[in-house]
Amino acid sequence: MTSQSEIMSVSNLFAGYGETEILHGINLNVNDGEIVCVIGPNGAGKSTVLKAILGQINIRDGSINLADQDIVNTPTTEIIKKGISYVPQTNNVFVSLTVEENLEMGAWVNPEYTQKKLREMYELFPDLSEKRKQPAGSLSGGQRQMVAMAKALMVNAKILLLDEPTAGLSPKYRSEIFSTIKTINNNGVPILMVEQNAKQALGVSDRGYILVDGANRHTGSGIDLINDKEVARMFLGSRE
Amino acid sequence: MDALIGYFLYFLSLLSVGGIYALLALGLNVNWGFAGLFNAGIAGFAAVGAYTFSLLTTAESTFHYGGLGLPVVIGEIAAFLIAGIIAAVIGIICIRLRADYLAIATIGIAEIIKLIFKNEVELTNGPRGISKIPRTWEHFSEARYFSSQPLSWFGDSQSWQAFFDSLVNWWWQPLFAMTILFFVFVVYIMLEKARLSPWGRMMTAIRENEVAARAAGKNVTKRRVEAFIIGTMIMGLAGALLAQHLRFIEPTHTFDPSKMTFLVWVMLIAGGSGNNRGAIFGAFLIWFVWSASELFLNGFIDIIGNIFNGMDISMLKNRSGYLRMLLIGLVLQFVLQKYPKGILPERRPAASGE
Amino acid sequence: MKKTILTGIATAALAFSASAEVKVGNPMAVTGPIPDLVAPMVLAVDLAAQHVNEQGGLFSDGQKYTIVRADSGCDPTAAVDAVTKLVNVEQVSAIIGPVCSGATIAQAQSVTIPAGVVTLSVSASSPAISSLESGTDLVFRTAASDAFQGKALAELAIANGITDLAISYANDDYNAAIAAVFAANYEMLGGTITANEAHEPDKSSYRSEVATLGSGTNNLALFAYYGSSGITILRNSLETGAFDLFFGADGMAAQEVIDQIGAENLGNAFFTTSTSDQTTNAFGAWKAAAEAGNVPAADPFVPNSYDAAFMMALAIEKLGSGDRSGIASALRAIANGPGEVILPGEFAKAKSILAAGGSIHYVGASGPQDFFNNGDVAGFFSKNTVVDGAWSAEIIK
Amino acid sequence: MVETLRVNNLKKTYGGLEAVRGISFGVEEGSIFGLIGPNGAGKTTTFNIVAGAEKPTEGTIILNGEDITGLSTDNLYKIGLVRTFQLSHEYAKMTALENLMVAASDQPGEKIFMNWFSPKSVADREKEVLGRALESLDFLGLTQVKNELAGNLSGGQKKLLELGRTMMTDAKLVLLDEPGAGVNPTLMLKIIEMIRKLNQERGYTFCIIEHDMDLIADLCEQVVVLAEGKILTEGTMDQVRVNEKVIDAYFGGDLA
Amino acid sequence: MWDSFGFEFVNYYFVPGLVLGCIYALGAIGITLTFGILRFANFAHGEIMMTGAFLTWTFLELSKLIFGFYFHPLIACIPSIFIAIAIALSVDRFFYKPFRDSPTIMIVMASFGMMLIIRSLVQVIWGPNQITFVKGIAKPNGILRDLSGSFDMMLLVPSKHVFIILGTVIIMLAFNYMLTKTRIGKAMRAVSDSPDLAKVTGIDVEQVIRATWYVGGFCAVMAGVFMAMDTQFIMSTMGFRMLLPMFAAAILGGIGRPFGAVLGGLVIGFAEELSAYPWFGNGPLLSPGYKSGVAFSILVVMLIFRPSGILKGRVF
Repeated sequence: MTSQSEIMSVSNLFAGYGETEILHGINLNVNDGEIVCVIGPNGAGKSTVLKAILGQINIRDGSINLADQDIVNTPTTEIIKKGISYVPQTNNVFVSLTVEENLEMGAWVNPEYTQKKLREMYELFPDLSEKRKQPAGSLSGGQRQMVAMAKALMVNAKILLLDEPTAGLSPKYRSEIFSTIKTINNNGVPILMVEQNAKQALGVSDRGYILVDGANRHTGSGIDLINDKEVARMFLGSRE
Repeated sequence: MDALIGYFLYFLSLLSVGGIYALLALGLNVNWGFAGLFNAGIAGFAAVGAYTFSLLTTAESTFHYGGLGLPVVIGEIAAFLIAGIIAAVIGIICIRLRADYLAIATIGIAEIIKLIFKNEVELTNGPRGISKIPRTWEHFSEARYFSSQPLSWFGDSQSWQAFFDSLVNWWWQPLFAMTILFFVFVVYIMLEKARLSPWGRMMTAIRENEVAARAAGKNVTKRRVEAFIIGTMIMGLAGALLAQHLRFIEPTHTFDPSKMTFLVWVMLIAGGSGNNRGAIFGAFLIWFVWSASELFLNGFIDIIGNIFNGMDISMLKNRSGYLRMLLIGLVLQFVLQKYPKGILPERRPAASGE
Repeated sequence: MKKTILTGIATAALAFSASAEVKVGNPMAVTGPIPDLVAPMVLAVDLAAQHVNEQGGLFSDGQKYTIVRADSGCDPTAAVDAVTKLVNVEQVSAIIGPVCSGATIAQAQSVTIPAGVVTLSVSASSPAISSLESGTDLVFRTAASDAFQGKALAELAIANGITDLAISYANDDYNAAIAAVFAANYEMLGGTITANEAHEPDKSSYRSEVATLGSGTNNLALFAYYGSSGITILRNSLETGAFDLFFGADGMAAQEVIDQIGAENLGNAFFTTSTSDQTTNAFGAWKAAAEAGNVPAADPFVPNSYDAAFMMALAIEKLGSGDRSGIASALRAIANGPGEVILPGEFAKAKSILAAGGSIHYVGASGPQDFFNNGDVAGFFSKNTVVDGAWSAEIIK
Repeated sequence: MVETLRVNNLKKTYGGLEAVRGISFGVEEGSIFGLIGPNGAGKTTTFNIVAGAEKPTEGTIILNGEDITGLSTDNLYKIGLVRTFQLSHEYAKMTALENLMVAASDQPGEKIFMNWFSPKSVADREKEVLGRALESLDFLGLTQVKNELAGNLSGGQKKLLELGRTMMTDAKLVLLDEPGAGVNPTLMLKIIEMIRKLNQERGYTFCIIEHDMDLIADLCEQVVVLAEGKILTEGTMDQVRVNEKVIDAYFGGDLA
Repeated sequence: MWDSFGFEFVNYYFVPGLVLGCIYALGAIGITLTFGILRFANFAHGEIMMTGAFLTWTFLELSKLIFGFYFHPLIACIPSIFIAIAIALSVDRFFYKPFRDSPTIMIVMASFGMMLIIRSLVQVIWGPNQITFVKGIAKPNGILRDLSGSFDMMLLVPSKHVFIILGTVIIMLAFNYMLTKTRIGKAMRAVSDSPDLAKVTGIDVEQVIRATWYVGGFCAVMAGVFMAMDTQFIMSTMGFRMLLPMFAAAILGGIGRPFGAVLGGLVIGFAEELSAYPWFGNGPLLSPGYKSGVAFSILVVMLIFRPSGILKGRVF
């Protein structure tokens, strides 16, 4: 946490699919150098927030600012050019492309640094360097997640959005992913992630938001939220 | 006076053919509108109906198998059933294919059906076709009908002959058109009843959310096959009526997919898929445009020729058939973009819970 | 501009409302599978009308002989629809028939016979048409039935010393019919058929077919429309050397075949056409008229088309009105004689003879055109071979 | 006690990956049974196999003494095994009322011929179905939205509708897939109340998989905890909660 | 003279099958690309092919008119490729793009409509008649014959077939290079894999779609020109005639797999030609009347037993 300047802020966001409204006034912000975590029960609208930021769903009201620029109603490609990188929950690599091709695709919006970025990524994820010529579809779940994150980092991301990066992974991989997330963040990329594994996620996060039914419920630092009785009861299971 | 009768007779013929297309569109509506099955083999199934009908009802012939001389009604029932049986076989095999795949498979199957009719010369007289197909009402004026039962109970051949000779030569035409419209009406009533019934509700549910429908105890596969068969049977019936209208069928051109399958699709999409009334409306509308456009186009080309004096319009005239095809294509694009759900969109029945 | 449009519409409306005309329907397969065969036939029909109208028109008041064209598409559905419009909306006096046999049979049974309108077909040659009607006398044709041409071709083959051959026919109504007649007659005359296969028209290659057929003989009897498969089969046969002698019927004897294959490759090919003796006065007259009107005189069914349109005009002139019910007998009267011989194009002459109460006997471009009881004509056939880059006909019967 | 459901040595592998590695448990008639476990423990796979959406690699499933292994969902429904979905599977373009009416079993009107040839029997049964659907809507407190298209209902109402569908048939066993997911606390209480009411008044047997501990604790007499495709422990919720293994597996490993 | 052909099978069944297969393969590439990237069965594809052949013929005639001699069709087709691509792009812009987010049926119907519109326009402009593309008879290529003769073989392959086969191989290699080595080619594979992911990765999907029309249009024109070179005439119905076999090839090879399409095209081409080979006895195995049924039968059997195709493409 070097500075507290705001990278992205979402305020009073109402959005949904077609006629159905899912988000009923969401507020959140991410500051420079932070990991921010969004948790909440299934169907609370966590993933929808990310889709709204990416301009993939209908935004009724509210604003989304990236570095003080409003990005509501901007096409997805433009949003990504502006520096928002996104890793979807599932289906997050191109299975028939090789690892390296996946990364090159990640660099689509600013291809001029591709080679430099590739080197960086292979440094950051040494496992991938060995498998660069393999189709991504042949990798294990954890490795795919690595590819997906590396792909997202191929652009000069102002912020990285992660949608449930550990979903469906075994605990061993889970910890690995979380430590990778921490490493990425230490390299200076702010992260906004949505997670199910609330406790671990809050553990690595600077701050957390808890959404219920498309609205903010709790906000606080990661540690505070873990220790909050009510939050614990709701999401972590109460163990007196 | 002659002109007035002429227009009336042309109108009747528009109604007859429009009615036949309406039946095809209604059948397709059961496939696509109710069950979401992309059947692009309409021409093939209509051919099955037409051939079944013709082989059973024509008088004995050395050209092709059959010629059993059975009553027209039996031919129609058989066309209906045989089309259903063939659809059942195809449906059981192909039903799990989705959307475009089913379309391509059914186009292929329709072509194979046509090839069989074309190459099994012993059975169907091959490309030379079957002629002298009896036409409802008109056929009674043929000696082989009025000299046999039940007509012979009511009078001998001579008096029947005299009776038919005393009628205007188009006496049967209104009756034939009404018969076709009667079939359209009956099929419409039955389908509308089915659509508003628990069956229609179930089909909508299957189309809306297959997983949930399955979890609610609906045998989705069986229902799909059922809808496929029912729609196809209606197409078979339409084929039998088409054979009567033409009185001659052959496999190559009568059942040309670009004039039958695609035209019926255009009709259903334009009219409004899922809506039985839309299917009928679309069928009549597109057929009227298609048939009448020949009259208008010729006049239109004449006017162009007169405006640009000395311009050689014979080329345009000889190619006006293609201009019609162009027109139908443009109508389709217009409707698709302007009325994506058809001119009469599908409407679920109002809830009954009072 | 505006003014021209207005005058245009006005003249069109005038033309539309002009009553002094006799209309004859002319459904032709201008779209569909054989548009290239049909295009010159359409010209021939128009030429006949032009001759009639230039030479004083119909009747004493010089009414216009109007050809109302429609598209029968070689397709029964389209033909029935087109003829329904002609008969009912345009109120034509008669139909100068559709091109394809299937369309002709369908429109006759479905529309014209019930309505009591005469159909005079220009090229439908299916034997099935002979037995189409019972006692109504409403279906005529100027093209001979394949039953005759198939037989003539078989005799010609034997006469040329061809004792064995393979048959390949396009699987459509016309070619399947004539192939069947030919095969039966050829075997009866003692010829050997080594293979007899249908082929699906409109494929891009027939190499495997000709290779298979060619394993037993070097002679190919080819029944196909040149446009849909004939040229391709000729080409594939020549390329692979599967056959070196070709013969067949009407569908092939077109200039297009020479243009595409090259005259030098067609030295060993002959095709029969149903035409007239080209040495007769009638054909000479037709040829001169056709050349003046830019119509290919010897293309398949082109003379027949002219004859049909011209004879219809003569019949109407003879009848004195466009009344549908009298046309059949008037047609027989001008075609079957006796009377003064009328050649193609001689409408003014016929008109004056008829006006004087005389009788005429039309001898057509494609033959004498004497109708049998069933409305068929005997037809003359010629053997067409390539001479100097064009088809040259030699009468055989 | 009679067991409604018995699962014996269930295994499921996906191309080498073992999702479920030999699970056995039983559900007593008239009870509410809970199946819990962390993500990736194999709950959903187990659930899907019992519900007929997937076929097991090995093992049997017995419903009321009958082997039902491998039966398809629609056949299971007919013998009284009903499921709900975690994410509501409503028919968006049909009204709430119709959504329920579709779910009724034994509708002669679903045979197309009956509508034409025996309209009376169709109408009679339709009346019953309608009655039952209205009653269910009333029970769930959804009467005021009966004519709304299901797609326009709120998430909570859809959730209730999902539950309502199980009431349209005489279910022997109802499988609930995370009925509390995405539901606010007020609604949660209502759903808990509904489930209990159905259990007590109608004698439904429930098998629930759920993330939310409170819901499980409130409702379930017996709980099975899965982890890594195996049964970690079973017992009452109170017993399970204090089990160290469960705490470890369920609430995540070390904090990063 | 027939017995002198020792190499009968190769010359009259295998090579024709290969040529037909090459043409089908080129056409199927476009179909499989649109199927993979835009996710619909483009019924108008055959018409682009046909239009390309007609345009090429027009340029051939122009070359005769202006320069006094006929260019080789492979040169004359260059401008027609650009025109055909422009047509494909504008069709996409005005008739397909409005339906990008609609149910598939809408865009399939739109392509039905385009099929009718393009074909009837060609028929109005150029007329429905058959047009001679190249005159005369193609004699076997001398070099190939002499070369094979020295190995005691007899390859009687006309030069046009050598052109077609070599041309197809070159296009395939170029296509392979494009898909695996160029940025846009990789992006095409990526979009075919997952359009949603491609979008959130920042790939300009519309640009990829345009590239698809470029490649599909190019391959279609080449298929049309090769077809015209082979049959030596062109006709307005040639596109539709080829459409179903090309669909069959695309599905056979696996949707979204360009090399599957090539394989599928070859299989269909061979199957059609070889169905007439006298495998048993003297007569053809299957009456040639059923020839066009071969492709459909393979297609239907394939759809039923292995809908993912030979190379395991996508199943919807």
